[in-house]
Amino acid sequence: MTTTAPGGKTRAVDQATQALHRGYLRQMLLIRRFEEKTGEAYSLGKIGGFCHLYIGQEAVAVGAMATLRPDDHVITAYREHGQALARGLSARSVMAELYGKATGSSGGKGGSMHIFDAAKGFLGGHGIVGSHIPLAAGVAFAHKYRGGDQVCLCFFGEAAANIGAFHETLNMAELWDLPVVFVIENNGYGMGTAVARAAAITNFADRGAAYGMASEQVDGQNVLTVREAFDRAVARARKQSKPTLLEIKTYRYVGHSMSDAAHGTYRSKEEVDQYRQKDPIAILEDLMRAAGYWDDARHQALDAEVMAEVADSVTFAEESPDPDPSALFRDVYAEEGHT
Amino acid sequence: MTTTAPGGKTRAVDQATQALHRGYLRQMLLIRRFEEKTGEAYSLGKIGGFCHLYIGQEAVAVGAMATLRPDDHVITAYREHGQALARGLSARSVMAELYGKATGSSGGKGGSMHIFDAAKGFLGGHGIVGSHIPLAAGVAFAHKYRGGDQVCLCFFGEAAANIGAFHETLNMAELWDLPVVFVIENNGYGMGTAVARAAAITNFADRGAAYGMASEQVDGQNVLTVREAFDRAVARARKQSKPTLLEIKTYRYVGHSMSDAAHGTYRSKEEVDQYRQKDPIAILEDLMRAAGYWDDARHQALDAEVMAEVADSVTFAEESPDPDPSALFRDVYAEEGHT
Amino acid sequence: MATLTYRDALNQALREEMLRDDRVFLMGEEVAQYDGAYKVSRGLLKEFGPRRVVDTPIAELGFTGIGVGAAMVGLRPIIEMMTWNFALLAIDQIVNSAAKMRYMSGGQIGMPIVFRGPGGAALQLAAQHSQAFESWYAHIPGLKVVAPATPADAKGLLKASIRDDNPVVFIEGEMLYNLKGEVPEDDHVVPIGVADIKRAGKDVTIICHSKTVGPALKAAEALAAEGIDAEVIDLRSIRPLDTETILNSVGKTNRCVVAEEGWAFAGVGAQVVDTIQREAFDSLDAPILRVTGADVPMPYNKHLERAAKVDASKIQDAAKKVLYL
Amino acid sequence: MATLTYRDALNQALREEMLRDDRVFLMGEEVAQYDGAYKVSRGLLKEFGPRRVVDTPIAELGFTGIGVGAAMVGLRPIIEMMTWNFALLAIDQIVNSAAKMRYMSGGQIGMPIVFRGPGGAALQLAAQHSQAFESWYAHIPGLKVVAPATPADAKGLLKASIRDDNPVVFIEGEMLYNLKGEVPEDDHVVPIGVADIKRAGKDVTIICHSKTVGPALKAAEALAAEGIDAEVIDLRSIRPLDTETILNSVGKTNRCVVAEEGWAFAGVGAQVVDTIQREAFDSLDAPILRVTGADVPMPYNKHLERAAKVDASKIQDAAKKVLYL
Ligand SMILES: Cc1ncc(C[n+]2csc(CCOP(=O)(O)OP(=O)(O)O)c2C)c(N)n1
Ligand SMILES: Cc1ncc(C[n+]2csc(CCOP(=O)(O)OP(=O)(O)O)c2C)c(N)n1
Ligand SMILES: [Mg+2]
Ligand SMILES: [Mg+2]
Repeated sequence: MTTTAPGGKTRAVDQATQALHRGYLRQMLLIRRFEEKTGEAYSLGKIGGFCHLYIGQEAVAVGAMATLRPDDHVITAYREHGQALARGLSARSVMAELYGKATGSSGGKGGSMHIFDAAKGFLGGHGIVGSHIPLAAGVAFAHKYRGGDQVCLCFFGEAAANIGAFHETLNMAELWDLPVVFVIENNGYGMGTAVARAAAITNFADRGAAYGMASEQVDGQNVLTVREAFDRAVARARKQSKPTLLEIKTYRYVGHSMSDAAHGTYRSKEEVDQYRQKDPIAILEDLMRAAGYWDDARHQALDAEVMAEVADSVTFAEESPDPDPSALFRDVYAEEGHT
Repeated sequence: MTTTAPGGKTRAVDQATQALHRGYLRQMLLIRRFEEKTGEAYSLGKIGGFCHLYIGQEAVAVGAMATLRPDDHVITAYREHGQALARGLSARSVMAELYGKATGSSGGKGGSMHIFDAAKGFLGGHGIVGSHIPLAAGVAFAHKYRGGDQVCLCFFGEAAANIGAFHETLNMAELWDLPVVFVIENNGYGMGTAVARAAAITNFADRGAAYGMASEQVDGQNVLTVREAFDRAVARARKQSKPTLLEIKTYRYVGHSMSDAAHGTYRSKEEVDQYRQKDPIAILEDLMRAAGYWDDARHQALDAEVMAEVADSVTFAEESPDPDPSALFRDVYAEEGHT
Repeated sequence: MATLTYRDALNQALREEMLRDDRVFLMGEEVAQYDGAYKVSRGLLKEFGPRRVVDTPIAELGFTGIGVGAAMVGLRPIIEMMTWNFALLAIDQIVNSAAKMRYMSGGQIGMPIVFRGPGGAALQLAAQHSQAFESWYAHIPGLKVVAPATPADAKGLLKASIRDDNPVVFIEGEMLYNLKGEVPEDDHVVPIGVADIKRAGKDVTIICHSKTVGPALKAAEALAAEGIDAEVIDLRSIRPLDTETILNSVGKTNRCVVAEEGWAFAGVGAQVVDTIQREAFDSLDAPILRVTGADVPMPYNKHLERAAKVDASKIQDAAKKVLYL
Repeated sequence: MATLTYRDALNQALREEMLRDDRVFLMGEEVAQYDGAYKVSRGLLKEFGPRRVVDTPIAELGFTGIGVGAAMVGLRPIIEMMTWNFALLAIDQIVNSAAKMRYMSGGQIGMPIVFRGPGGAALQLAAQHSQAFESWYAHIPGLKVVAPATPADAKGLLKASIRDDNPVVFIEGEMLYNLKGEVPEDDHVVPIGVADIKRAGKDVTIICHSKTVGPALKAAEALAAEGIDAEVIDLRSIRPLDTETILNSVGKTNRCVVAEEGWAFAGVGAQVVDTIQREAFDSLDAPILRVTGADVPMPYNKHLERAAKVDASKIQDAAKKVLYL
């Protein structure tokens, strides 16, 4: 079997690579189905608050996380269900969190915007735009302080790259050689504002020059391209303790949040449809199909498997208990007795 | 008479130009003598609080202000005595403010860091590093909003270019084509921190690229070079309503503030001495001398004139009354009755 | 009188003041093309164009400062905070620039600016999106702080705020945007600094503002059913505080409860209590009690959230306690 | 016991805790090569090197967030604010990140961090550099707030703060840095949340903290000369507040004055008053009075500034008023 790699060369695809691709596909499909179900549950009032879906951007999280070790760290904004799943949080723990249940990843206290899993190195889920960018540099600072070679990935939207915290942090990250990868998921919009209405330059990778930071613009719809770019950036962090700025060009097929229509006010149906042609799941499946190790039957089997996993997460969330009322006053401060 | 212009060409110097140069020299000398006297008065306890002198950077303010119209605006940080004088505030009103007197430019309420003169379009004097950068864009926004062709100049130090407000403001200024000139006075240090220890790149003009903004690096010790750069930037603002980022390379001969030694902790005496060789006053005088329209006698006469003006400002400040005790509660809110 | 939502009342105020004075403009995230994240500015871009209704990047510190700068030279900006939680990023401009500009310039530089947007909690928005900062801003001399509870007050106070020559922090209630009420048709301006007795009574004074006014009135009804006649005072303005109305009421009822959505420690209620005990010490027949948000970051889970919030029954209980019932 | 300045006591605390625990590091503007803007970190760079004493660019929001991030994964950062006035730029990280991290992560992420630096006014620094924000931070659940008045408390409380697993806002007094006092030699740790009776007395309670402790003690002396025996309570910690010590004192004296450097509206004193009137209503023989900074941005002129500040005579006057003298 052969396939066309992002570079354009034709090469044989070995079993391990096939398995890898199937793995990426499974993760992307899981995210897609999970988010679709989340949208439904939100409409039924099972999930509350603000809820931002990741549909269309799956390849970014999946390609990125594929490069990480278990002891690395990931930190992100409020559009993070997909990133949490890609990082290995179970659908159960994420769905239960969206339901606000005690079994959720943050015990029901965080909700959609604040998914945390310390054991998996998933450090949230932050709701103030840009606020976690310095946190990421702090995590990387700690890695370097301790002499480890872990890496911190930090995801945020292109609109967040206009806020002050971005600037202050990138300067310090480069100045101090911190092992962090700053990932701009440029999906074209910050809420209802198209990128060109918010930023004086629209190639965000160019902003790296203001800090002398290595940077790259990457097609975010092809998970293999994403993976390769992250391989380079993560290696730069891990081996040279140097930061990278990655701008990943992607698109969200849904509204900004559950209260925003997919199109109509700030973008046209045509535009969304056009980007639907670059669906990251279809792109990978086409590639696998062309190389002969994917077909409809396998797709259906995988989809069924993934749907079952999502359905199970919903059952789990439905059946899980709410946090005990006493939880209200717990976790405000550390328990007494310090180190 | 001939002189060598910054461009290197030799040309005749007409009477008007001679007068202009003498005017620049007078302003620079006034600032120098004023600041020396301020330092003395501070040591005598006549002036309190934080006090940051401008000695060494005179050519920047003088070259910059020379390009402005009376209806333009200037806004700056806490190292602003020299800029206030160059903008045409009287030595009396600035010195009286430093003394905290009722006759001071801010009625004695602002002090060294908060010199304001609304009539002269001098909008302070701000003490939080970087905080006035957005204010400048706001002033320019108002100019554009009203359809006028005024310009706003905004001065700040190179260390302030690492703060978030700089980034947010430059992006919006370019995005909205605001008639503002951002002036980085790069004197090599933010307090005791050398530029390379605080910024990942040290050519600050390069940061303009992150916003697609016109930018230029300028020798700040030659007032004529400064003036030319500002001519270009101010014209760009006035005629095209476009912002410019100017990085002016300069040096402060004195400590960061009155409580900081000129050298010893973070820079050497040798370094300061070396920069003393590029004294902006000497550079202009040498040029005038070489062209034959300046000599020791004229220098002495001018210096005496300027010293007298400074001495007069001290007498004025000494003899002026403190603000009335009732002033404590005045100006917190506008007087009743609104527009 | 027309019946309007709180949202539309605010929208009318914006529109009328923009018609009245060309120096007034609106700036913030999503205020123009999107008609506002909460649709408060609906239609304004269409009517006034992009010169006066300005979408910004996500740069709270920067665009707030741009507003302050524009006010320094005589425009009258209205800066929308998508929510007040995000204003923490801009608070340096509000406190260090806007509140102090007139004073530190010796009275030369005016600061006619309004900072407005929704404050406090909505539903299940969790810790970072559910905070009430009234007491913080009211702590600062140079600022005025306003927090209307009804459509009529929303309109009248916003108009007064826009006309005020001082920086005004105008805190709306996201949960109030759909609240309907009668709003006078004419040029309805409600003066800043005047509280409103939303229900007259003689047995106990309940002081509240913004989102706690509804629960307070509900509590008063429940109390009435028990034969207790509560007076409900809506502060409307937090700074300046209408001490006179408060003291008159407590002078009559001798008992008082202060409710607010925010946290207890050094909240608005603490200042109200301080004022009353100082100025009306001898008329108090019981300690003043406060009903506040629970002293925790807001949890996401809806049951926990409900438990954390002020409601009518908590106010009712407190009122009975100060009556020793 | 050694006699040390407040500055050197802080310096000792930093040094001892850095020796004790490699996870502790100091970060901020000018803390390393310059030895600190106020020399609190003198010698630390030399002893501990640039890994643990880190100079930053002027980027309060960024480096505060870097500290918070480092604390999320188990380091124990000490973030120096050159002054607390500049922390307004970083307050989003303190309030929205540090204070809420443990809660919104369901208890998974710890936050052992200290934010420290001088607060309040020094001399003639004018409006933007002369602000006391204790009440703001104390408003926020998730934070602890500490403000020592003496060298011994400065050392002991800083050590406790560094060892605390919660975010602590540690507010020093710039005007106190040169104050000398005895400091215990050994591992001197003062628990957070415990007030200190700096002078015992029976006629009136004066509650104060940080820079108002000196004037309060001076006022007590002057009152003693008039035959009035004042008890002076130094809160030391603002949050948690030592209610017990306060109530015990007022239970005994029945009269109380609360002094603080900051502004009155919703200040720390407002909360103290609220607590006392609620918990000790029947023991109060007079309204509680407060002595606070004037309700204005700080003026530069030294006479105006003096008039704006709390001093011993203002406290003395208030004490006599609550004694109806
Ligand atoms: C400081 C701040 N300002 C505003 C908001 C409201 N808000 C939430 S998401 C968002 C748009 C962010 O866009 P982008 O960074 O491109 O990320 P995307 O949503 O596209 O993933 C805005 C304005 C916020 N949460 N925080
Ligand atoms: C936000 C803020 N952080 C810190 C300070 C303290 N500070 C005052 S001036 C200064 C150095 C600024 O250097 P630069 O911008 O280069 O200007 P220069 O003093 O060299 O003119 C610092 C750190 C401040 N005033 N504001
Ligand atoms: Mg986006
Ligand atoms: Mg400098």
